[in-house]
Amino acid sequence: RDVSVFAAASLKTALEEIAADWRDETGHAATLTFAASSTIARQVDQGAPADLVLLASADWMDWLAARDLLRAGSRVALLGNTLVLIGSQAAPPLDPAPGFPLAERLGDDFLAMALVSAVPVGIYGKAALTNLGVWDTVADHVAQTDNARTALALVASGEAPLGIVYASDAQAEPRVHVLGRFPAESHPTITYPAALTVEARPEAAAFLSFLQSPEAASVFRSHGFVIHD
Amino acid sequence: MTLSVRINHGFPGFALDVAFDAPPGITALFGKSGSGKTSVVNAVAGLLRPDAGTIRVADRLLFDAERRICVPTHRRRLGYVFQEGRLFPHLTVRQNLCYGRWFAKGRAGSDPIDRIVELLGIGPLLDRQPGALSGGEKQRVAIGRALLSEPELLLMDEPLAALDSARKAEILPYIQRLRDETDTPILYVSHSVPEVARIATTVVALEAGRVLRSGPAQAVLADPDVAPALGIREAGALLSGIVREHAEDGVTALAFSGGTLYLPLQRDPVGADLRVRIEAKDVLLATEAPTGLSALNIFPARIEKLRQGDGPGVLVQLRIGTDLVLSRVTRRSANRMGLAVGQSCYAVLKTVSVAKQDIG
Amino acid sequence: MTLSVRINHGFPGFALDVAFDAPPGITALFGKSGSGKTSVVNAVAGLLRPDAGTIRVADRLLFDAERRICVPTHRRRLGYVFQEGRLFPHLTVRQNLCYGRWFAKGRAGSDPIDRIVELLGIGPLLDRQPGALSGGEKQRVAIGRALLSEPELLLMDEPLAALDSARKAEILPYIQRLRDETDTPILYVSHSVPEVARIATTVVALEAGRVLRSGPAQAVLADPDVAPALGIREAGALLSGIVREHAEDGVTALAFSGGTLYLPLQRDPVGADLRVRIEAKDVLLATEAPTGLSALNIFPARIEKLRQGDGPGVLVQLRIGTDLVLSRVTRRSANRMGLAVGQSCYAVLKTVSVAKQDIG
Amino acid sequence: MTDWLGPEAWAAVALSLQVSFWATLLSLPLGIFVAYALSRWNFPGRQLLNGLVHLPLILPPVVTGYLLLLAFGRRGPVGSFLEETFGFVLAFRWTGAALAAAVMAFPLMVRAIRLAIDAVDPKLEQAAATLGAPRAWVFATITLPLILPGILVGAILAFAKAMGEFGATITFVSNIPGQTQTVPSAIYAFLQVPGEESTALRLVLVSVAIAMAALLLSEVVSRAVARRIAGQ
Amino acid sequence: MTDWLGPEAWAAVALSLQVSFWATLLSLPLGIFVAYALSRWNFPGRQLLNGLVHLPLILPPVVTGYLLLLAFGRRGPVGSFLEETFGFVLAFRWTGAALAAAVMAFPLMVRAIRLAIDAVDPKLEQAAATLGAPRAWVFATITLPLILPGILVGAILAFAKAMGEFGATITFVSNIPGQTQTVPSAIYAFLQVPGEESTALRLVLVSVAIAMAALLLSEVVSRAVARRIAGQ
Ligand SMILES: Nc1ncnc2c1ncn2[C@@H]1O[C@H](COP(=O)(O)OP(=O)(O)OP(=O)(O)O)[C@@H](O)[C@H]1O
Ligand SMILES: Nc1ncnc2c1ncn2[C@@H]1O[C@H](COP(=O)(O)OP(=O)(O)OP(=O)(O)O)[C@@H](O)[C@H]1O
Ligand code: MOO
Ligand SMILES: [Mg+2]
Ligand SMILES: [Mg+2]
Repeated sequence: RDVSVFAAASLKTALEEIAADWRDETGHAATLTFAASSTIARQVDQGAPADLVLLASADWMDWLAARDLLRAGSRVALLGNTLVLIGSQAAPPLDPAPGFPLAERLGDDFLAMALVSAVPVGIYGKAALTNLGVWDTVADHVAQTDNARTALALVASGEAPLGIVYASDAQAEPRVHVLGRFPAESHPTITYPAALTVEARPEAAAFLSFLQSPEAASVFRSHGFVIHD
Repeated sequence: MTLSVRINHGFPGFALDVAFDAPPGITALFGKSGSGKTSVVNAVAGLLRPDAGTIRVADRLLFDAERRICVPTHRRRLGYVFQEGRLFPHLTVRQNLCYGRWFAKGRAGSDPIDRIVELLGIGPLLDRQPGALSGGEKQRVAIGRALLSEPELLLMDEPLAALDSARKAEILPYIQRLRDETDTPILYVSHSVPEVARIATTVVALEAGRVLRSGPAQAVLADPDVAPALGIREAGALLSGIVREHAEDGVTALAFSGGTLYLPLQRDPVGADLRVRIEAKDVLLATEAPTGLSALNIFPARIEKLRQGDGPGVLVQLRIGTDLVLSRVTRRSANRMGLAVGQSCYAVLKTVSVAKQDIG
Repeated sequence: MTLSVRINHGFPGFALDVAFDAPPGITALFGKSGSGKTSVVNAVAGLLRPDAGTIRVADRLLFDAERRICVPTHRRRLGYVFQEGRLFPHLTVRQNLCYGRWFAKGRAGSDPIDRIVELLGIGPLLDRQPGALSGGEKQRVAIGRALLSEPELLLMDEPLAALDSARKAEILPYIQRLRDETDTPILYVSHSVPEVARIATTVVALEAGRVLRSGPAQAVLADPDVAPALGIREAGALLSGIVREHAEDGVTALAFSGGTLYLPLQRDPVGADLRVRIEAKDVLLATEAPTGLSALNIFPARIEKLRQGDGPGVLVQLRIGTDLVLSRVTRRSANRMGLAVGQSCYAVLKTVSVAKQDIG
Repeated sequence: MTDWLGPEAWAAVALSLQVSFWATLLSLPLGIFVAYALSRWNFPGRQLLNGLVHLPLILPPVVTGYLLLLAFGRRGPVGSFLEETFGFVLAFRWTGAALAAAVMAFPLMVRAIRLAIDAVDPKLEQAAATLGAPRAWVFATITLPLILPGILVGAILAFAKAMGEFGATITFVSNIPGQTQTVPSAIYAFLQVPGEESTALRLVLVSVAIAMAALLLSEVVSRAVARRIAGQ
Repeated sequence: MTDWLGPEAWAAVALSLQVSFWATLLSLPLGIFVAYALSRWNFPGRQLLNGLVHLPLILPPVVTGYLLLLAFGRRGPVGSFLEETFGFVLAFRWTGAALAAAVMAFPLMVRAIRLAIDAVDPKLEQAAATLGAPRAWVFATITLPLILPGILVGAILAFAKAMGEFGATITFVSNIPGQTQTVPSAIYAFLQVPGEESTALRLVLVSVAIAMAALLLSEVVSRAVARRIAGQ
């Protein structure tokens, strides 16, 4: 049987590329299953056939750890990401800084974000805006979507003039423009934790190591992710 | 107004090819089960679109296959009593009755609803739903519904088949009044010869989708050659006369071309025209004037036509005055009495054998 | 086998309260529209669950309200011809006909399907769907379906109302044969007095949900006091006799208690029992023996009972031999002839006035 | 009660009721019309219309939401037309949520009504025509009352579906608390956060209770109507 | 063709067909039974059963999926029972996807069939009983043929819904390529990746084509049946 990897949906392209490389190198194949982090966590809890999980949220990884579903010591903070403010047209840059004029830019329009209380990118975004002291001015003008992709689509299609997404997402969508990057200290560190499950087979550990290899790192970087050291 | 029908239609396994005119009054469509009566009525109503032909009422063209004219049903201004009721199940009896009145507004006023309700004996049912009615009650409501829509053309498909004879006897005069007081053509399907004979102005006999014979009721019914088509046992001719007197002991005297005919008491006023059906089997023949007989009606007559069928009987056409009457006697009697065309004899007719339902 | 019915049931606005026994043979349920006939039949079939009472066939208890017994319809082993056909629309005529045979397996064999198909004239329809049948054709198929299920109890709700008289005349003898050759009780609803008189062994007259009169047909029909309930104009008594001879000229001689009655040719073999209905309106009275009359049947008689209603007629019960016959004459005639109970006279009866459908 | 669920969740319940009610009510006439057309008329494009009506059932809801966004968004052809002509905005408004719910529920509504229409005996409609009733009148007085139970079923199915619709709604109008955050969006949000299952569960209970009440009501009403039609 | 869509997408199409087919076929008998019971029997708990059947329609699909996961997962009470007793696993298998699809489609199927049963004239069933047919036989020979169009409609609705079902499926059995990745899950996955919209679009087209073909077929068949019943 192949190594079974359950991963957050936003990692799809990058992981597929790396899995292909891994197979070329070792002859082992990996089955990649993508879903929301919460879904993955619950499914692993219910006995999903996963050897390796890769989530977009530390909270859900903690949740799994608390249930003794992860192999002790296998957890790594594999990736990081950065938050960017995007715009639908080649609008003048707007650098997120304390008190920056986000509300003025929005006017009656909406700021697209993922669910600010549920989806990691939304949670980080809200934290950043709060930190910068502008959340209250825009709170009523946030259109929350169920995942980052939809937020991106809202901006790309022009429905929302501005949005907050991961840099990795923004990079892949040619119809949006990065207007500014959020300072790393404006929000908790963004991490994509990875870990082996208690039932993981040996090849899974090998794949996890491969994910941490420089080769994989360059692929991740090329898709806009940040590698923690 | 005359309804004129010339249509062709093919069902798988059955071909309809009829042409007839229905003048004002009642045109009876008569024929065996499956002979095409309902199909003709449906075509007139616009529920069946014939393959070819035309249908017109007076100068209104209702259907013309060639010119691709087909007036939709709701604009044909007709009333249709269906063979199977077709009451609206979700409406009360009253609402069913009134359904057509809405569209009849502006047409010649007809009887008020109360009168028809009373006539049909459906007063106690007005607030019920059709689902809670008996078979005959349903049919009565269906009749009322059609009558109340004030149609210019009335189609009735075996309207009285589900009713008992007492109720029939109450409703028939009403249909006759409709026939006499309006010029609405009425197309009337029935299996009952006495019923047809009583009310029909015109008779159209169908057989296997074709018209076997059609014409004025009086002429068709007095012809011994037509009798077999109607069912020989139900043969009988029509006499017309004028009411002369209502006697105290319950006998009405009717003056006709051959003298005075005594009938059970009639309601019609003195001076009114009355049509009486005399069944062939109720007319006795005598070679000499009978005496001491309970029959009140004995007339000198002349034999005009004799028709011997395959059965045991002989059908005799008699002329009494200028009227024609049929008598049916056994072959044995005919031989013993030596009946022959041109011979004079006496026709004996019991008063009570003129059944109430045959007077109208 | 005897069917015994004692039931009470309340509809809103209508109360059913009937008790009668239906011995082997045909029990005619007779009554006006809405008098409760269909409700009774439905109760027997198990389609209506009465509020109280019992229903049993021979020793089989079908229903007992108190003991909470209610045999489900499909185990009552009955055949039901509904007032409204109820053919299965998705099955062909043939499949409709055969539907009940499957469950009849093992019961006493009945007529093969071919015979019934021929009798009902539905051969050409076998492969059609009910949707493509005429009203009368549907009813014929419904009759066939019920007969072919080989029932131990047959319920027929106005089975012939939609049929023409020729077809009726073909089907009635079959029902009579069923009556005579099996001991299946048949509950037969009809509005037609001649039909009832012809085939019924027992008559149950209903009025507004109650039994007005019930008993053997011959006794009930010869009683002038019952006549108004049946419709006075349809009154008539039954004569039984033995076929003596079939003459070449189409006359059958029937020996009965009062002498020899001449009838139109019958098919029954010499020596067979035959029942004849003599309509009151077809019996003439004469105070002296008539001569030169076309009537073959003249019998000396004695007046047993006179009944004068509200109408113009007088109903006279006559004894001829040991049999009873009804005659209806006008009041005028009765007065003129001075009719009185005990008086001797002559009853004149035209041969052909014994209608084919009244013989059986 | 407010405590038990929290004000945000209550707002979601109120909004979901509003959205589902209007989605059902406003799509009903069109649903009846389309069902009638599909059942009784033969016109070119009948099958196409039929397919179109069923599309939201076949497509993953997200796709439907995305297509709605493309058409009815402020930049979409229909959306911009509506906004310019009538000043009527769907995107990011509760009206848009109602549109999404209506579209998603439409196939269920139409199919239910259509089945009911198919079951009406055309002979009754013919009888009404012989009494002089024009087609529209026949429809209003005969067909419509007879299919009332079917319409009720269709409406309640649509309402229930609208109460549960998530994918298309969040994709089309996002989740703006108080404006477009319906119960399912709120439930979804709670389910994404570890440990918030109990709040989600409470919301589930509330929406189930509402839908069940509606269901029971429709059941009672439609039985009563059916009994009335059968003649009590 | 394989090129046009890619092997993963084709696998999803094949799997979706398999899942939808079995989900529909296997739930049909139960659907007919439940519809009949709801339409014709009066038993305590009727309304409860009715509510239960409709639950998947009312709940957001994610919740239904979650509940399925809790009950039928390998650690869930039903799931572990099935596995231990029959060695039959639903969780994270295509069988589980079929279960999810069946559950989500069940209310649509039952309602369609129930409407058809409601429209059958009990007088015909009575007539069959007078001819000696026991209840089950009456059902098989009278009721069932008469509701065939309704059953077809129910089945096709269920099939269409199964083809489009996403939320419950991905929550219950996840999105494992070749095993549980149905067309909607695949579309979802492709939509998560910028630049893959065209693959997603192609998948949408394929699933629409399949569902439309099924729809058309059911339409043709059910019209033919209805015409047959009406007597050609
Ligand atoms: N479900 C019902 N609810 C209320 N009243 C009913 C119901 N069914 C029948 N009735 C009434 O009971 C009476 C008897 O009905 P039933 O059908 O037995 O009459 P019937 O003698 O068969 O009449 P017909 O000759 O017209 O068929 C009628 O007045 C009818 O209106
Ligand atoms: N849709 C149809 N398809 C095929 N044949 C049909 C169709 N409708 C009627 N027929 C046939 O046409 C013939 C005439 O039917 P119609 O209903 O006009 O007869 P009818 O004279 O009214 O008979 P009844 O007195 O029995 O009602 C019948 O043989 C019938 O079987
Ligand atoms: O069809 Mo859904 O899976 O209710 O949004
Ligand atoms: Mg007919
Ligand atoms: Mg009746």
